[in-house]
Amino acid sequence: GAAPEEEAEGSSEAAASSDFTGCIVSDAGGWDDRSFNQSTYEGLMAAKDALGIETREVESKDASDYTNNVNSTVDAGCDLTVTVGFLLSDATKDAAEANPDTNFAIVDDNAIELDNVKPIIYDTAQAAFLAGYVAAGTTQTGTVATYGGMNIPTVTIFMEGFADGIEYYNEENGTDVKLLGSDSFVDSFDNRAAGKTLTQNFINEGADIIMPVAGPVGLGTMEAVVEANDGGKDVKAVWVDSDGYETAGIGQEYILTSVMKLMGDAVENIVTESAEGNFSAEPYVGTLENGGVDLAPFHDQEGNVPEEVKTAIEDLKAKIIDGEIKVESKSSPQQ
Amino acid sequence: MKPAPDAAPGVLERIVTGSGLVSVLAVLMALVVGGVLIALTDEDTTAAAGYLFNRPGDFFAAAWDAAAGAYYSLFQGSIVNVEAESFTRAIYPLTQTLTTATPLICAGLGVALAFRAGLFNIGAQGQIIIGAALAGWVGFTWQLPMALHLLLVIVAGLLGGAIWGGIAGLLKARTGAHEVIVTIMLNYVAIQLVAYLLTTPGFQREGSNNPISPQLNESAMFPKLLGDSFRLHWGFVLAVAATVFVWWLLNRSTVGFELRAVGANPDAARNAGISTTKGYVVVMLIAGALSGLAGVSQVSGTERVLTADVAASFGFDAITVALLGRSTPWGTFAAGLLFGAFRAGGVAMQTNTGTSIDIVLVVQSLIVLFIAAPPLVRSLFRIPPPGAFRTTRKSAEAAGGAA
Amino acid sequence: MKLELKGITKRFGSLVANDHIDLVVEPGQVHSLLGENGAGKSTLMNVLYGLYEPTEGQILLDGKPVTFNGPSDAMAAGIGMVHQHFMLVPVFTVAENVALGNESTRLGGALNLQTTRTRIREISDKYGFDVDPDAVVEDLPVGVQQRVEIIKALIRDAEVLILDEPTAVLTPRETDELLAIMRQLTSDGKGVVFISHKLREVKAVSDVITVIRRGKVMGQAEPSASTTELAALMVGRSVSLTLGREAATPGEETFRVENLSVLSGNGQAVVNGLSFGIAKGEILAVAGVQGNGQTELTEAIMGLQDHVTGSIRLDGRELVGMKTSRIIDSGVGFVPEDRSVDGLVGTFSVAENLVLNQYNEPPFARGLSMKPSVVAANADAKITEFDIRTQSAAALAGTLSGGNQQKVVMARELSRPLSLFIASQPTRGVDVGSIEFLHRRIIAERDAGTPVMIVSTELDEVLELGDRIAVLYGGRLMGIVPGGTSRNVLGLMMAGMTAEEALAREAASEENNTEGGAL
Amino acid sequence: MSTATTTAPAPSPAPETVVRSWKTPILLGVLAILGLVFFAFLSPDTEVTFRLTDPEAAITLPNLVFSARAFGWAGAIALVLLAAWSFVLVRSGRRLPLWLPIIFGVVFVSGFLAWSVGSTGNPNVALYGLLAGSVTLAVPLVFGSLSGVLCERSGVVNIAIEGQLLFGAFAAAVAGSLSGNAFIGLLAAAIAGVLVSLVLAVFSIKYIVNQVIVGVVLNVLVSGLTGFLFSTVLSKNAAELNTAPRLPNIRIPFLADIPIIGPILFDQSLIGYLMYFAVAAVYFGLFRTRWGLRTRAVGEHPKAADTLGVNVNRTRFTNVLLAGAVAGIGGSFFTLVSVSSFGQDMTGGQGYIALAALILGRWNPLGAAAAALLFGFATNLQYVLGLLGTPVPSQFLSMLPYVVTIFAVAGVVGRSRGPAASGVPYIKG
Ligand SMILES: Nc1ncnc2c1ncn2[C@@H]1O[C@H](COP(=O)(O)OP(=O)(O)OP(=O)(O)O)[C@@H](O)[C@H]1O
Ligand SMILES: Nc1ncnc2c1ncn2[C@@H]1O[C@H](COP(=O)(O)OP(=O)(O)OP(=O)(O)O)[C@@H](O)[C@H]1O
Ligand SMILES: [Mg+2]
Ligand SMILES: [Mg+2]
Repeated sequence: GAAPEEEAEGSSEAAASSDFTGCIVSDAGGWDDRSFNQSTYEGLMAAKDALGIETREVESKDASDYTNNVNSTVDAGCDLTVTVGFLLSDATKDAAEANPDTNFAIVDDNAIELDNVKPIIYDTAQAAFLAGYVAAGTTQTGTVATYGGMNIPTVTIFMEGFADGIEYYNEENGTDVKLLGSDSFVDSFDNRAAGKTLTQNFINEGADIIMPVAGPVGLGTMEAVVEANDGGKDVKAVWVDSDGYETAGIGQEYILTSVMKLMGDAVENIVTESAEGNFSAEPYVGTLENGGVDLAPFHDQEGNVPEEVKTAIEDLKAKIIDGEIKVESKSSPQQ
Repeated sequence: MKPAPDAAPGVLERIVTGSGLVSVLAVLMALVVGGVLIALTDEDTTAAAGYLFNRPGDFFAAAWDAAAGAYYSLFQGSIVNVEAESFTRAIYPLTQTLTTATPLICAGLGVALAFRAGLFNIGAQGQIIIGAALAGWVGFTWQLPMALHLLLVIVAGLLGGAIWGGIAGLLKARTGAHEVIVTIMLNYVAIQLVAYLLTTPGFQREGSNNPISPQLNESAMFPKLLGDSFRLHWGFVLAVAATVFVWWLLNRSTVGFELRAVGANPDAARNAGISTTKGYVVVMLIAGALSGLAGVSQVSGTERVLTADVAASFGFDAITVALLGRSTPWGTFAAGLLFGAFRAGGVAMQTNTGTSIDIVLVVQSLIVLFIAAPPLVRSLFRIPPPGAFRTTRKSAEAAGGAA
Repeated sequence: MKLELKGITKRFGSLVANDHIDLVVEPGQVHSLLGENGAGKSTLMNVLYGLYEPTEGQILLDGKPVTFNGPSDAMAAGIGMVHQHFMLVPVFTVAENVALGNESTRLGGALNLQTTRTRIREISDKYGFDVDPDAVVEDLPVGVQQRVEIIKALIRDAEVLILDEPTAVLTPRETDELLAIMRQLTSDGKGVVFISHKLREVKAVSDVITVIRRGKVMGQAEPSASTTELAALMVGRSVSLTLGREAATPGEETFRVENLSVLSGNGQAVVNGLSFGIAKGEILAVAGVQGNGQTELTEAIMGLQDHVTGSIRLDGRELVGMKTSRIIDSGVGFVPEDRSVDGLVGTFSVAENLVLNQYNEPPFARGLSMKPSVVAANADAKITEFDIRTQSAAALAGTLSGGNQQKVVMARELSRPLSLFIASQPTRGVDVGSIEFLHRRIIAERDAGTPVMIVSTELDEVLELGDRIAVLYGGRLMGIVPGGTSRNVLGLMMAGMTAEEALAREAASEENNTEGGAL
Repeated sequence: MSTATTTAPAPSPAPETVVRSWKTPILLGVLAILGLVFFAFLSPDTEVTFRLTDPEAAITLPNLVFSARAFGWAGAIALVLLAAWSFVLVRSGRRLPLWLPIIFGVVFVSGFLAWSVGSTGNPNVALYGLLAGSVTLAVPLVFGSLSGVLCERSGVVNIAIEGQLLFGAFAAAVAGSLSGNAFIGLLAAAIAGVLVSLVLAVFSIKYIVNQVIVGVVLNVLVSGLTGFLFSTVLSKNAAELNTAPRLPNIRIPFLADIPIIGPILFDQSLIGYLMYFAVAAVYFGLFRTRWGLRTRAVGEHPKAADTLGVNVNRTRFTNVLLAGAVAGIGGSFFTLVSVSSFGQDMTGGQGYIALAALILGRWNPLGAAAAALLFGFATNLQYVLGLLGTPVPSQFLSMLPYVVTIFAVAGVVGRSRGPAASGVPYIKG
């Protein structure tokens, strides 16, 4: 390639580039978790591109890093540090107390009540409820399944919402759609082979729609789904966190829908507000109403979802938003 | 007539052939390899590599910047932050190193001790977890006066670790079950056990169902060693005490004599009336307790809460620490400090230069490999082997004697 | 094939193990090498067999110089070796051991053990070996294991066979059989190099004797030379092969074994119904070929065996069921037969080894704390008293020569008040000078009124020390005979005859005045 | 020579006592009591259904349907009888026949299966899927433990299995993605495994560094290196570098339709078939060939092998390298068969489990493979029970494979010894 001009610097950076530094600290899952670390990260990057701010990204290897990492962003002069996950709650709280002039936002935790900490939480069960309804209305075998990476609230909230949606469908339509695996966990967010085998077990037990709530382990499910379809079966998956049709990278044609937790947008907004000097410690709760959680489009599966289900979903969504239907999960964020 | 003891090796000889030099070179080599990796994966460097033949200087400058920048941050994050405004901030990194080193030293001692008794304890991870769980539980449920509470927390941690280690020792002694397997399996069991406990109300924070315990009561916490601006706590002093204790145990106590004998030659130990089975149990109890102490330092010193991830990877790093320290107490202590520095500095390196902290693992393992193979380092740097001078001198003497 | 060594020198660092050695082995001859421990015999043979590269010198076969880069070269050239320590894989069958390194294979590398089995049977029949190719080696008696070693050499068409101390582990009878085999081999035109410390055997079988001392050839000796002459040539001074000593004055019998049986892990009785006693001030020498239950007997007394029945009483106390540490505390001194494995911790210092079983007692420890200065002082004293040749008390025991290691163990066990002293192979691997010293210490212990039990496979030592001699065979007591009983009788007992039968036969043969075949 | 008319000693009376090992009877007794309590007294009063074939399969078998209670009682009584029989045998000093523990094990596992499935909310399970999944989960373990067998049989302890698997997985993903060819990925995985082995061999054989140390450190090194490259290079160029093509399943017509074993044996990926081949080849190689004889000799008594002209260190070197290739191929299973991209530390400690399988299998390729399968079975059983909805908390289900291993190692394997010279460096002279 050709050598760049020597004086390349300074020209391309937006003049608008404020001296604002936005930082992010992951939990042990890391950036590539295809889950909340990743989408938070992408939100910050979007803000960076839009505003031309400085960013620093700190990935935690394990729990012992949290305090150090959060402190290191303070040392590095970050104006806003977004920390990801309830495990960083104590570290964030300590750092926020010690540095009242620095702002923080924490994803998936609302335990901190400080003027410089903004909790970002999601009522994921609302969207998962809709997904459960769609799955129940679409299944051919009358059996659907879900499993989690670990038995923690941010995971189980998907599974519980999903279960409630199925139950609601059964009540409404007098059907008996079965849910398998409401208590299944692979105890890992890495072991994709486990996700694949578990999914095959589900398929063997007759499930034809499976929702993995396990970050990258879900890719194992996609492998199993693709294989099953190649083998002549008709099996679909429900993706979580982001629209799997865009992000999963494999078997997207079999993704019925996705339970989206749109952290990227929220984070981008919060960073923008903060960079503009409008930081507030008011908790952000993602709901169907504010679009923080949502059901993804059906994409290739459009034709497989019965029309009456599609209309019912719109109706349900409206009812949830105006509070007519309450989706309550024991894992829902307590406010 | 007793043969005269060998004259002490000369100073020059010690410097040129000494193992100190080899160790320094080993660390340097590991850093160089790590630096090359950092440079090669650096974006500026790869960009400059695109026009390597047009302006090779750019490439090397970029490579140097990447590696040097990363290591500079590593240094700043682990020893002293020369750019800091205040003295407190400047020495903060050093205290971070000591804080991080604390569990590494304690658990490393546990691994080293077992190693000296001929047992390969891969179970420090599980022992830390169980120790931390028990200590944490005592710490956040009980209400007691300060000193007593902390004491009980420590005892609980020691006990938890000792139980977990002791199971492996007992199975080894009673059934001959291979301790490597048992300790690995017990690690997994410990993780699951604590994961389960953290779903029960007794271990969860009030009003939350996240798998995270309440913070430990103030009375159960290690006091800060240098005031509140540093995280360094009295757990580090305990780690030093543990090192002294293990040194005494191994080199000055009858128990240590037994353990070493069992480790070095179980047959001779049995013939001398030393029970190998008892030895296995005792050593695993103590080793487990030391790892449990690492758990205590985490839960009631550094982290203040119990989570499923409380042991981080300290239990596995402890193996490398013990190996690098050649299973001697002070060697383990020093290795723990070194690894603590890497861990603490790695954070700053990542924040400031965006270098993935995994590089620290690479450098650490290369150090252990190179230090373990002095002939390799010697041959690379053409250092004469130890005793090279001595042998010639001796044969000269022999020749003289024969004449 | 005529084998010649010319000017062979082998150095280990500054140590000259072989110093310009010349040697000729003619076909059809048994050529014996004599020399004290560490003289360099095994080293020379290892050079000859391609295991060591000589520092200087030449090997000639039928006048042509050869160089061996490894044992395979030596084997290909027709040299076979039976090592001092058997080189057999214990978990392999005879056929697998024999085939190793010389395998015949079918297509694709698959082993063809059938041809090996056939050849083993052929050789076995020719020399009357009686070896089952499919037996697992670790289950075989040592005598048979040795035949496997010889088969290994013969199957590779060895023309010169090196036997390094092959008789050390054999019964007199097995020794006779081996000597017969050697004669058969030489009559087939093969050359044999024979190394042994047992002068009688050497005299009986050799055609030529070469004596080596400190790595140098001291000269040749006639097989007709007397044993004292040979010993003097070996050691370089005249050696008194017998120790003048006072007769024992036995006192009260304080140690009594009654109906003792020990079972091995797979349920075989390795010690079977033994009963005997030892009085204060008396040495009972236990003779027998290795593997006849001596090890298990001593270990049973020390509480080191698991399946023990019967009774062992010392000063009225029952030892069976007691822990080893308690047995040691009750004053039993024990020198195990394999010092480097059972008696010493090689990576411990000499000082630590000298307190290996007293480390937790005063004056070496108070409570849990050891007293290094006392341990060191004790070491200095013992090093002087027992003339232990070591660089310092802090030197690692593993770096000491075998004889000095043995002295460390003896020093440890003999320097505390004892109510019973048991020593297995007390002078194995120890040179003549030190043997004399150690024997004197053992007798001094007896004279101090301690019951002493010596286990030895060396008849010389048994005869030297035993006030009474017990012979074990197959885990049973063949009888207890008085000290000084003739070698023939002992040899017969070691081959499984009871004392009465052996004595009767001895008497009969003396009466008939026929010549005893046994050496 | 002596006239050698040795009067043989009088035939010895049978020794009064016999060594009795009570370990097995006690273990069986404890298990039988557990069986009685759980399978019988606490048996669920349900009908369990085991489906033997996929309803859409070419050949279908009827489902196995029986009462969990009746089966539990029958099984428990059989267990008690077998345990009692073993007590009787040991008391009378006879050897336990090999079939006894085997039958006991089979009865116990079926009893456990019936009981545990019966206790779930939905006692109806696809047995064929349970077994096939077990095999799938076991594939990398089998390769890993074979790698261990090859190393240890030649006298080198291989703790680095984890690193070999991980590097194999990494290399397969990268090479496969770059070339777009899964076979190149497979080859790269083998080479990557060999590279890890090379370091192990050079350091432990040439520089005589403690083998355990090298192994442990290599695992850290590979984890760090792949993690570093993953986060700096792979994750930024996932499309080019971390999207490996997959090795498809190769279905052998007709044979694959055999109920239960068909899908396991004849509907596998290339790596699955390679696994069966590798187990057979290593077994045959070790016990029936010249190479195997020499390898075992070197692992048992290197000096003896040396005196017979076998080059000890070269034998070890080649074996360690070969082992690396085997484990590397096993690692490629993660990225070429299981899923098609590499993830940080994705082998998740399976190398250590493989080490356990190796010891559990007593250093025998068949035993190691069987132990790996047992582990795969325990893991998949845990998944199946979880999805059927058992009352046991999921964390305790997750412990199942590990607890089973501890029991197996303590109760069954015990003091079994590995190759005598394993872990001991050979220094010539
Ligand atoms: N590999 C070695 N390295 C250093 N020294 C050695 C080595 N092998 C033997 N020696 C030394 O060489 C000398 C000769 O030993 P060698 O084994 O040949 O004696 P030997 O005559 O066979 O004695 P023995 O009668 O005890 O068998 C001894 O001093 C021994 O310690
Ligand atoms: N493999 C070896 N490497 C280095 N030194 C050795 C080795 N083997 C023996 N030595 C040394 O060689 C010397 C002689 O050893 P060896 O055991 O052959 O002596 P020895 O003549 O039998 O002595 P002793 O009379 O005490 O039995 C000792 O100093 C010993 O430490
Ligand atoms: Mg010697
Ligand atoms: Mg010799």
